[in-house]
Amino acid sequence: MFSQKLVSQGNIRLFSTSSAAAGRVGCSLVKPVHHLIKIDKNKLSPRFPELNLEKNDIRNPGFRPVATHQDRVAEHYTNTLQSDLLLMNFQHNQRRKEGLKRRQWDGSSPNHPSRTLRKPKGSEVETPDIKIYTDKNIPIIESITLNCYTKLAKDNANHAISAALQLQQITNCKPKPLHSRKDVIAWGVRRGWLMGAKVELKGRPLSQFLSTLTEIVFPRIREFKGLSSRAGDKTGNLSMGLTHEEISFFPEIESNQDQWSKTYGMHINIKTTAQTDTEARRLLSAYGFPIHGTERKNAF
Amino acid sequence: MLRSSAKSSIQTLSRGFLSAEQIPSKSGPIQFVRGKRTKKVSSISPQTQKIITQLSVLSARKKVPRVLKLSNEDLVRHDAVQRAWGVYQKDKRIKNKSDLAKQYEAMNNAMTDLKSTNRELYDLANVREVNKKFPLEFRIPTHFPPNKVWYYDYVPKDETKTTKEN
Amino acid sequence: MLRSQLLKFSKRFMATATQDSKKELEEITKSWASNSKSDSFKIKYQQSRRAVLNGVGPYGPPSLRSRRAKLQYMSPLGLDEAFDSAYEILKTKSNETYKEIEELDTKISQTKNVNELEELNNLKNSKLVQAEIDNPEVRFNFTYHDKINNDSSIIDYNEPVYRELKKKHWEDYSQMLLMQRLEQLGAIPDTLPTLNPRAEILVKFLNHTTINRWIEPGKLLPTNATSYPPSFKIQEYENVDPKKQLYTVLVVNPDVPDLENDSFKTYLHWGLSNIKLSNFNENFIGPKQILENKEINEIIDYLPPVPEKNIPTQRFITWVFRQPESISINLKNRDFDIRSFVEDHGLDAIGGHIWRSEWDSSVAKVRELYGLPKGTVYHRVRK
Amino acid sequence: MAFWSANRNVSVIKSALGLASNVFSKNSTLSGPILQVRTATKRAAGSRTNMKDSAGRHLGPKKNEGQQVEPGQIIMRQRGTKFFPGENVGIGKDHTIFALEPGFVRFYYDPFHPRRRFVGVALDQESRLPTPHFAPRARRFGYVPIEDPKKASIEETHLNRKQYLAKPKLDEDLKFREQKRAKTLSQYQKDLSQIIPELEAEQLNIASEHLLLVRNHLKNGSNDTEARSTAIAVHIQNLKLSLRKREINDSEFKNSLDSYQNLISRLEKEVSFDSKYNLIKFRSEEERITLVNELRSTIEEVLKSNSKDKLQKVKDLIFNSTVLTLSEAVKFKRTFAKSVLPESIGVSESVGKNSIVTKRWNYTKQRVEVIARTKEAFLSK
Repeated sequence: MFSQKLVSQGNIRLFSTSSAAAGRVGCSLVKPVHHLIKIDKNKLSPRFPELNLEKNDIRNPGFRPVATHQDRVAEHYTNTLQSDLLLMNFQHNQRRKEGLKRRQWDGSSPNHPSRTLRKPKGSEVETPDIKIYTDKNIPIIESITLNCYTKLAKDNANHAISAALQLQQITNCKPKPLHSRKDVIAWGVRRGWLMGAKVELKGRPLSQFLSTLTEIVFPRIREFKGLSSRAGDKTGNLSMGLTHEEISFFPEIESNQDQWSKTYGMHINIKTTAQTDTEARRLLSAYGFPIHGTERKNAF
Repeated sequence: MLRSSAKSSIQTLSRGFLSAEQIPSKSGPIQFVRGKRTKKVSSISPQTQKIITQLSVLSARKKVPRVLKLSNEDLVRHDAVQRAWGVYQKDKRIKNKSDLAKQYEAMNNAMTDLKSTNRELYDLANVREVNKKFPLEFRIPTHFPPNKVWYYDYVPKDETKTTKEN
Repeated sequence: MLRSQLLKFSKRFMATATQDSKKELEEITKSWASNSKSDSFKIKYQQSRRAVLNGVGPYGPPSLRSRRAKLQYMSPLGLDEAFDSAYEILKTKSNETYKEIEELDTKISQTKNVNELEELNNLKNSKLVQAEIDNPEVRFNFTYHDKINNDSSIIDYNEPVYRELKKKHWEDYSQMLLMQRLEQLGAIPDTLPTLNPRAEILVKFLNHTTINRWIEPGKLLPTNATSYPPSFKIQEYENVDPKKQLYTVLVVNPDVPDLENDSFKTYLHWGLSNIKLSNFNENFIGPKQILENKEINEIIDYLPPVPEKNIPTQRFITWVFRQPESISINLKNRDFDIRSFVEDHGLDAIGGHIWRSEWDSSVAKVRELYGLPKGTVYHRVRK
Repeated sequence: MAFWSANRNVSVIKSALGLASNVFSKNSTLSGPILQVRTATKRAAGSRTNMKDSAGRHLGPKKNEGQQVEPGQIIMRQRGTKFFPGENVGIGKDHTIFALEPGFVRFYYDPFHPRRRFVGVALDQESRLPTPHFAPRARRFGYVPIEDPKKASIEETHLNRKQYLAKPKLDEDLKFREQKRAKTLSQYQKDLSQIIPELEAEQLNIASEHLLLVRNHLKNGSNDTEARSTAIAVHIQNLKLSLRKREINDSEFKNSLDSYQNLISRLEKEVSFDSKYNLIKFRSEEERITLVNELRSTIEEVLKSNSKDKLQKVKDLIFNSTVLTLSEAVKFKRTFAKSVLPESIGVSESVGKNSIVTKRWNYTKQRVEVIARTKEAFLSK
């Protein structure tokens, strides 16, 4: 009633901060400046002065201590693996190997110039060149992404929360939510449903996870064969899966098993800077990843 | 002991969540007895309670440590330590890089020499071994040695056999 | 919880272990190699120096005021040990750099090519910065002392390292603020096309006792505050020779009504040339310096802001230039084309400042003081 | 925030707060997704969407290139920004473009926004838009001077409401300040005539004005040289201005400048300020320090005496002193005018009739210490 009265009088007070709602036009014109100095408005504002300090200043609330403990996995890489990998990947007089690239049309049609180029031969997508191996591009594990998508979450979103917690317990990193990307009638899943969680590991958490995985989890999996020699995306990124039973071998889960009545399997995607899967597997074998099967003949 | 309703509700809330109907009404004061549970049996199912616990574990609240208050002198000292750590790491990185560059150069030179002296040996040395891997026994060094330091009588498994069996 | 207990324990332990406060009296054994080179590389106040180099003793840090706060203060555990080894690392690094500088010096003495020499000098300058920038004493001096009205025995801007630190400090706030205001108030295309700031310009009106502070760029000042000429501080950050370099200062007002063209024209309110700064510390150009320094040439005498009633706010832009040679012209007419003046004399704009002024009740007094005619009054409504 | 914002989780939170009954136990029995099925309930009867059209919105340019416009005239009506507002035009909430200045309409492209078309108003017929980026802006003044002197003076004295209301108070403050200034000035003249009796009346005037200005600057926190040089600069500027106004001629200017400089150098030798900014005969720093030391010994003597109001006496000595600088006065107050003296004085061995027990927390030993003090330690007793 009160609001009706206001409207009838034409005294509508708008509290929205957006200019469109305040009766102004939605037209933004950024005027070009006459100088080359970049202006950081946060620094000119008197609010939150401690956030303007450098990130490695202890007074900044975003400060994180960098080296809290020894990282034996990273040290193993720099002390031993790097030079070994350089030696193993080395080939004298190596040439840069062109990847598969899109091809020109033959020009038989007048529409060819404006058409997108033909697909490469033998592949749907372009593949990168294989560059010469030097001391500058020794393969390294860049990151590991743990992807925990659980089917159970479609009926009960609580499973997604549990899955996220499981990831956090294992990795000690904050997971991100995973939503289904589109409607899949066959799975009974709608777009936007919370279906699980994922976490990308880098640096110390990566080392920690890697050593737990290879030293504690893998040895306890019964009849574990290891990574397949045929797995990978051809550009040096490998992936494998752990079932929900195998998850319980992680010490963080195992020590608290009565709390974990239900565990969730996950995908482990390992992103390396290796140029081919073979080299990526070679790199992983150094960390104690068992690898089964033989390499493809035309792996190189 | 009589307390105002607002205060007592805070005291009971601190033990856990209350359902809407259980939050004491503002009308009359209630008696608070220390140690006595004032709420009835929770209507939250154990499943929901579990999810609440899980969400609270996931949330960042209370996990952010308080900012250390350092004196001016200690701030400068702390800054010096961080700078020194940066310098030390940078030196290490530079040395590592130069070592690798040297190794690469040496390998390249050796192979060039070999090519000019003995072509056959060179070809053998330059074969790309696709299946070459680190042995499974290769370990990331640990702080403490294993119970048995070295397996002198170790015989590696024949990989080809196992794959055939599979 | 555990941490606080540990701290308490360690404190108690410390108190008993150093009852005779040996640590407090302990001599400062640490010192940077360059400490002898300049006094400003040392912390002046001995207690602070001891606290930074030897660690905060049982009597607490000298930077805290009250006795209670001092006694309650607790250094983080392990900082002392870490600092000792960190100091060693930084010191050796600095010594290495000083050795490189020595080699550079011999090279400089042998070179005769001017371009090469300049390059080497710049390299030496950067090495001098690199050698000292991690020195905890230098950092302490710079962080906790007045950076504008600096005491040259604590912050000495003749040392490249302090100039570098101040430059960063300036870029972090004042430079951005100035450029933002120049752009927002349209000073940049209206007077000069652009500005590449390389020096900090600070402006102050000494005559007025209530505004006796550095003026924030873009501030609206009352006319009685600006009735006598302003004073400047020109803080150079580039490696110029202060003994040779000459500067020009122009105060222009691009908002003088031009009724003939129904537009605005630019007035030169004050012009000084051939200003010399003896060094990087003594760079204040106040009434004393102008009276005593006979080399300074007044291009035109000071005309204070006397805006007329009902015209828009006027901008007063102070431009500071490096001049390639001495300028000894005197102007009579205030109508001024700053662009052609800058081009004619080959001036290089290194910094600027802006303040604004509008009509207020004291305009009449200032006009009377300067013997100016009564100002025109305009209609309140713009047509 | 982002994590658990899924719609379905609202129910989780609700149930957590006990607002909804147990949702999940019910839901968990559902085997698949809930699919909405739409059934036909009405026979098809032609589409309702055809046969309706609104009147034209009269969009498009209202002024063409080169056409003259007055402020407020509409140049363009459009949906969305088909044309962007350029120089001297504004844009309404329905993207209508209108003129802000009188001039000539220009349609143009701007190199900073290569994909946009602009409409602007050029101030004169010859100029083209956009004006070059680094060129000074073309601005119209637009204000008209009031010719009638009567009307002009009325306009000049016009105050807005805020100024009008504040004026009496400001005038009163000004009057008060001027009275105070006149009082100090006359005091300075009196003092100065006693210190340097041979000064003439005009010189006395100039000197006291100068010293007053110096005093104001010193009180404001300027250092000594800065304060003096500013006062000198102000005087010289005033002389120059009276020369410019032809109130004095060149020779008079030179004479008065010389006599002024002589006067200043004399003042610097013969007059100085005490700590209360009163004028006194020149006193060097060494002399001041001996006076400070004398004061210290008098205070110590007072402290030794047994008089009851010694605390007040010490305080008076410090506050009325004209030799102590502000920081020295604070230091003196902290050392001598404390109600309890430091523990170097008056700690008694045993707790008895003549001693007073004080307690204090020892941070290093983490316990309360009990200390007996004699009555000497308390200035107020």
